[in-house]
Amino acid sequence: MGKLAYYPGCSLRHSAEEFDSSTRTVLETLGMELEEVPDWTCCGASPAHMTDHLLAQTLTARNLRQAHLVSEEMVAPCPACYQREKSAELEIHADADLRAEVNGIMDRPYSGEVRVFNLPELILERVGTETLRRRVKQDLSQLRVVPYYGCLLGRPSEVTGEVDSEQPVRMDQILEAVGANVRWWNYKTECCGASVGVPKKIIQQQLTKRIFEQALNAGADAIVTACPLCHQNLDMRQAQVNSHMGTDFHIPVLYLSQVMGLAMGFTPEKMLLAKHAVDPRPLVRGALEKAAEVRAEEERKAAEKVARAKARAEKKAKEKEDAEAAR
Amino acid sequence: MIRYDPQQATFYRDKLMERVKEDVAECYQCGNCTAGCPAAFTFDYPPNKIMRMLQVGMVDEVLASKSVQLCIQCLTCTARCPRNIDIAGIFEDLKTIAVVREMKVPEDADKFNRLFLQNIAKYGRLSEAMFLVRFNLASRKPMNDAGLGLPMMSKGKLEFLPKKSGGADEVGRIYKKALERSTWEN
Amino acid sequence: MRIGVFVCHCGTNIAGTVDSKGIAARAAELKDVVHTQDITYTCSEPGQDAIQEAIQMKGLTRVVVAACSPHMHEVTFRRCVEGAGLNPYLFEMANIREHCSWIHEDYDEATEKAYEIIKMAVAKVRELEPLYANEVEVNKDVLVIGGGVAGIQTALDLADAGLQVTIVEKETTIGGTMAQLDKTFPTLDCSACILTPRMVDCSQHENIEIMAYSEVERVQGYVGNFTVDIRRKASYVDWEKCIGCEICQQKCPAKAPDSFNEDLVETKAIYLPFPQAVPKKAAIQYDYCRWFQEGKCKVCERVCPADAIDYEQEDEYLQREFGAVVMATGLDVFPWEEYYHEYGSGRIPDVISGLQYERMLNASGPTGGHVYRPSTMGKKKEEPEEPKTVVFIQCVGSRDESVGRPYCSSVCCMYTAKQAILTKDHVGMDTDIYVFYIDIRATGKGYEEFIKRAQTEFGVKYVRGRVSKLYESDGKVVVRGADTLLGDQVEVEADLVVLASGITPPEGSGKLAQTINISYDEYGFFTESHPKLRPLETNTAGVFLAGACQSPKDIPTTVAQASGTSSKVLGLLSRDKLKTSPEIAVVDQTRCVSCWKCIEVCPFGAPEKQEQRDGSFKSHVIESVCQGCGICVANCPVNCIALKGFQTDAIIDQIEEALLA
Amino acid sequence: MTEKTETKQSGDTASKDGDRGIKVIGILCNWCSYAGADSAGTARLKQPVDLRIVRTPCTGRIDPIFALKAFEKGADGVLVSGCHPGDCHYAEGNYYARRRLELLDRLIPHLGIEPERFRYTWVSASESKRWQEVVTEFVGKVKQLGPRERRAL
Repeated sequence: MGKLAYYPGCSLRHSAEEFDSSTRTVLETLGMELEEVPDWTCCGASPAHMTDHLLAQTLTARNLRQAHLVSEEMVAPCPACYQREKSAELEIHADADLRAEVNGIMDRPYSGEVRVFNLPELILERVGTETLRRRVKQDLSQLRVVPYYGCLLGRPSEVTGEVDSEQPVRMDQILEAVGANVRWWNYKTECCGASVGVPKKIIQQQLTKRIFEQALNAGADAIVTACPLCHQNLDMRQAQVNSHMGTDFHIPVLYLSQVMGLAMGFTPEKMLLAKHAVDPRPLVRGALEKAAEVRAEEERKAAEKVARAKARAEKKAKEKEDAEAAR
Repeated sequence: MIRYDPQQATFYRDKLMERVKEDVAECYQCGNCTAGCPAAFTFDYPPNKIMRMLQVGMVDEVLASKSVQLCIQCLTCTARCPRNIDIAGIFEDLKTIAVVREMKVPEDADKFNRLFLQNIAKYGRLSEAMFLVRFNLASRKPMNDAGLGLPMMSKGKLEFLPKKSGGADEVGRIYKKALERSTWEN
Repeated sequence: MRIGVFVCHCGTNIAGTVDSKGIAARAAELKDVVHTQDITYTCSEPGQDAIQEAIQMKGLTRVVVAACSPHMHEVTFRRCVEGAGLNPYLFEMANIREHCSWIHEDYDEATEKAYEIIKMAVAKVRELEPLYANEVEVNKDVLVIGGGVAGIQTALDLADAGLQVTIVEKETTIGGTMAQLDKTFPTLDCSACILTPRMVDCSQHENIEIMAYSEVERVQGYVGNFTVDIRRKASYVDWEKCIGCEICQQKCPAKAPDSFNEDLVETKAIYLPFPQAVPKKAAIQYDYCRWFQEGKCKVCERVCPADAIDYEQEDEYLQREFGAVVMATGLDVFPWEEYYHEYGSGRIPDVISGLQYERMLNASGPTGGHVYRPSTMGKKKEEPEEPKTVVFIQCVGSRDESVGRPYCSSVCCMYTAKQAILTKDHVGMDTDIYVFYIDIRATGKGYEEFIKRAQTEFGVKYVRGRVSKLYESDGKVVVRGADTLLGDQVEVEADLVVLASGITPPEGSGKLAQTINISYDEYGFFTESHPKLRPLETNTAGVFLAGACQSPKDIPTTVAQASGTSSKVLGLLSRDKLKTSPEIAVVDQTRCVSCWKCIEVCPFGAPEKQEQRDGSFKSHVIESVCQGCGICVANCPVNCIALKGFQTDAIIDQIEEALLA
Repeated sequence: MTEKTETKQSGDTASKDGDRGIKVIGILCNWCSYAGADSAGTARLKQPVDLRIVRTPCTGRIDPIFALKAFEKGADGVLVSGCHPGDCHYAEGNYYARRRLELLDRLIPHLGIEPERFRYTWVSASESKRWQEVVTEFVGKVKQLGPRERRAL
């Protein structure tokens, strides 16, 4: 498997460093060679897009050009960056004039072709659920989670490649493969409002509240996401929501990569669970212990069964002997 | 009393056709975009009404609306539109037009975007802390969103002395050139 | 040779973009053309008179009419020239409307093209020879495919008129979708009370044979003489013996899906769909029968008083002859679970389809006409709950291009209003009912009035807007929609949500259409020959359409169309012999090399080996069998087969003419 | 006005504008594609003016000679269209057609004719939009290639 260009994007450098490190750890453990895109810069995010199309496409094209120095495949764990880079790549390829314009205002032109992956996409295509199952070291069967895709991992299917943008499945498949207890809910893709978190926080407080309610309704103890913006919104702002809405949510929000890491045997410390506002460690520890108990219980039952069978056999044998002796 | 403006209507319909390859005439006002919009309750006009206004040529009213600026580009409307219209795409296009026309837009949206872009034009990457502070000062709400800032700081997630990325200067040049080129007519 | 050319204005349809007068004049210059004339409406009586007059006065021996498509009026004009004593096959149409004036804007360009089309037609008409139709015996039995209300109506009409009718129905009973319904709009009279007597009439009618649990496998032949292969599916019950006592169903230990009740409940592996079934015979669902799956059980065999169970039974193949075929295959409900994931993909129990709700409302349905929340049904201890708030969502699988269904299903607005009214009637007037709609389509007799009753008399709240999302919250279904008239988002916490799922053709419609060689659209609805001139016929002579298999229809329209179709069939079969088209293949035996390629390729078995005086064998095409496709012509290595009306010369001349300067 | 001046005029426009020089022959089956072209007309779907349609009962009737003759006589493009495979009014006519047209397709380049100048496709009676697209696209391609220099095959 060749080298892979890695585009962290601004959030993963600081506000989502745990997403960054857990992702690198997991991907490398799964045998992928990552190289950070040299001198990568911001994808422009929504502000660029809402200001000028050419600007937006050029800011992304620059990163694709840089990535191309390393590899023809690039993974962008942040779904927002992924959306920008992927759709720019698609558009620049479809539209020669745009490519010319874009190259017109960059220092050096971008002529290559780079396939952009989001995290779930990459894992399913390059690793696959079978391998994941084999890599499981810790039993997460007692960790009840709902996968939260947010806006940009599913929509639009022409970009993300999810079969249905309304019911994306990639995270579900990965989480099931690593043995977590995945609950179905019909709220996978309802927006949390993160992308306007800063200028209009009122918006997302309404939206996140619903997401927490739905998660509990689905019988989940934690929400799993692969988006730093959603995470910031659901985790860092959970206290805010509680104070504004008079609610009392305490729902850990885990990154997909963190859950994978835990399943693959890494410690909560290594997965930087401590970085979260709503501390997931008690929940995780609890789940692991419960799983151990359940397993022990099963083993005990199994052992008893064997013992009983053995006893029965001996009894039979003895009766036989006695009978013979009598004769 | 609303006056229909057929010229504006046709003019902007054609614009959209070439800019985002979408036809507002396709909209049959089912309201699904409004129904699913997570931000609509902060809008002055619901999305389906924006579509209607475009159909009849109330383009200026639309460009001046909060709705356009407060759209959060979650693509829910686009994904669920029974007529397969990329409504989010249309909203995005409207925002860029507002910028080019240097219109006074509500909700500091322009400020937010400008500061954001200036920030990356300077450092190449977004320095979240620096940006937060700048925006709050600019919008005269110094403690705005402290609710986010504080926990982040306590978790050591904010960096206050931004480092320049190697690509910063090029980004600066791109920013300049792009904005010189962009006009409402293309 | 004396050719007459008549150029139509078709009002402004043609003359609007084509200089009909000018090209008529220019056509006079063409070789052999002795008369040209432009006419405002060629197909009108004065128009046809003018043609006939010209034929007689100018002694025309060939006629070209430049007007609309031959599919539109070729027959009309052939009759017209025949009326003037000219052989109808010495006539050619130049299509300057559909293929020219309607698709071009530039007057000069269109005019020039129209003129060239006429030149091509003249070139072809020169090559034509007089042809004489022959006649074939007609089989007067009729095959009706599908035993729903459309098939039943057609069958009864035809049978009463004295024809032998065979109904082939894929289910074990006739009745179709209408048998599942509770009441019918706008009169609210009971569906069963209308339908079941008609079903019984069918079973008792001396001229009707019902072949239930059967499917059409293959159709050969042509109008008046179809040969049809029918497969009688194994029911594992000897229907000669079965008395429909239902004991087997009562005693059967194996549960199985109940498609008649839209899977609201389960039935048994051996089942009868419903008490009024016709024929009232039991059948075993193989995949769910313990005997077939686990090799033990045989309870039904033991309890059957008629000794009718037959585990050894196999599919039975029969071949039958018919003179005409009526397609009445009806509809399926749009499979919303596969497409509307924002509505929960079928995983939210209290979100059901309109037809499921219909079963629930039905007094002979699984709940005995009680309306319950599915989430509270089938639980041991608690009583099932009645809904207090019911939300109906219109246009699910209709007018929705994002699920590939741009068309209106035409019945949903009305059946939703009906179901809303019935809910008030069954559950109580205090029930809160909301109907989310985009537009209300109530075009039938008494329909708009019916909607008004729902809104006023029954206080059903109509909300103009679509629903974007459904999700569960504290035992309710949250309906997130829009009220576009208020210009705002609205949310309703519902106990039950009923989706007005649209109409789609039954699975396999496309495949069936292919077996019968009729055309169908991208959705699988069968295509009529012409929407206004021949709405009940298909492009395949002798095959007709009735009901929703052609397009979504409600019951009144379906029944009316079915009777219309019957009269078409009667018209066809009222003759003992049928004229067949003389535009068929003919072999020049002097040049035939007896390679039998023609016999090999002909789909109809028209060519045969014919013994010659010298004892040798040459190919010969049986006129009554040949359908005139010309496949043999193109495949004959020595070009000794000609297709009358489409001879190679005639075609080549057209091409050459088109390419001359 | 007499025929001469008329054709001369169109000759002039031809010299002005290359488009008018193009001649494309369409050979259509009666049941699907001809009907499809009809419904396109009924729907007023605008199309390039350069196509001349010849109607045959079935694509199975179409002899490759028709196309070759057309090219020999100076056609700039030949478009053959029939029912979708499986939908043939005569059950299997279009299967035989497909085989022959495949061969023809491969033969065309060897005759010194650009492959883009020949196309066979399937359009059903209900696919008016598709017909419009097929015609517009094909004629467009041929226009790009321009008039074919007339020479015997």
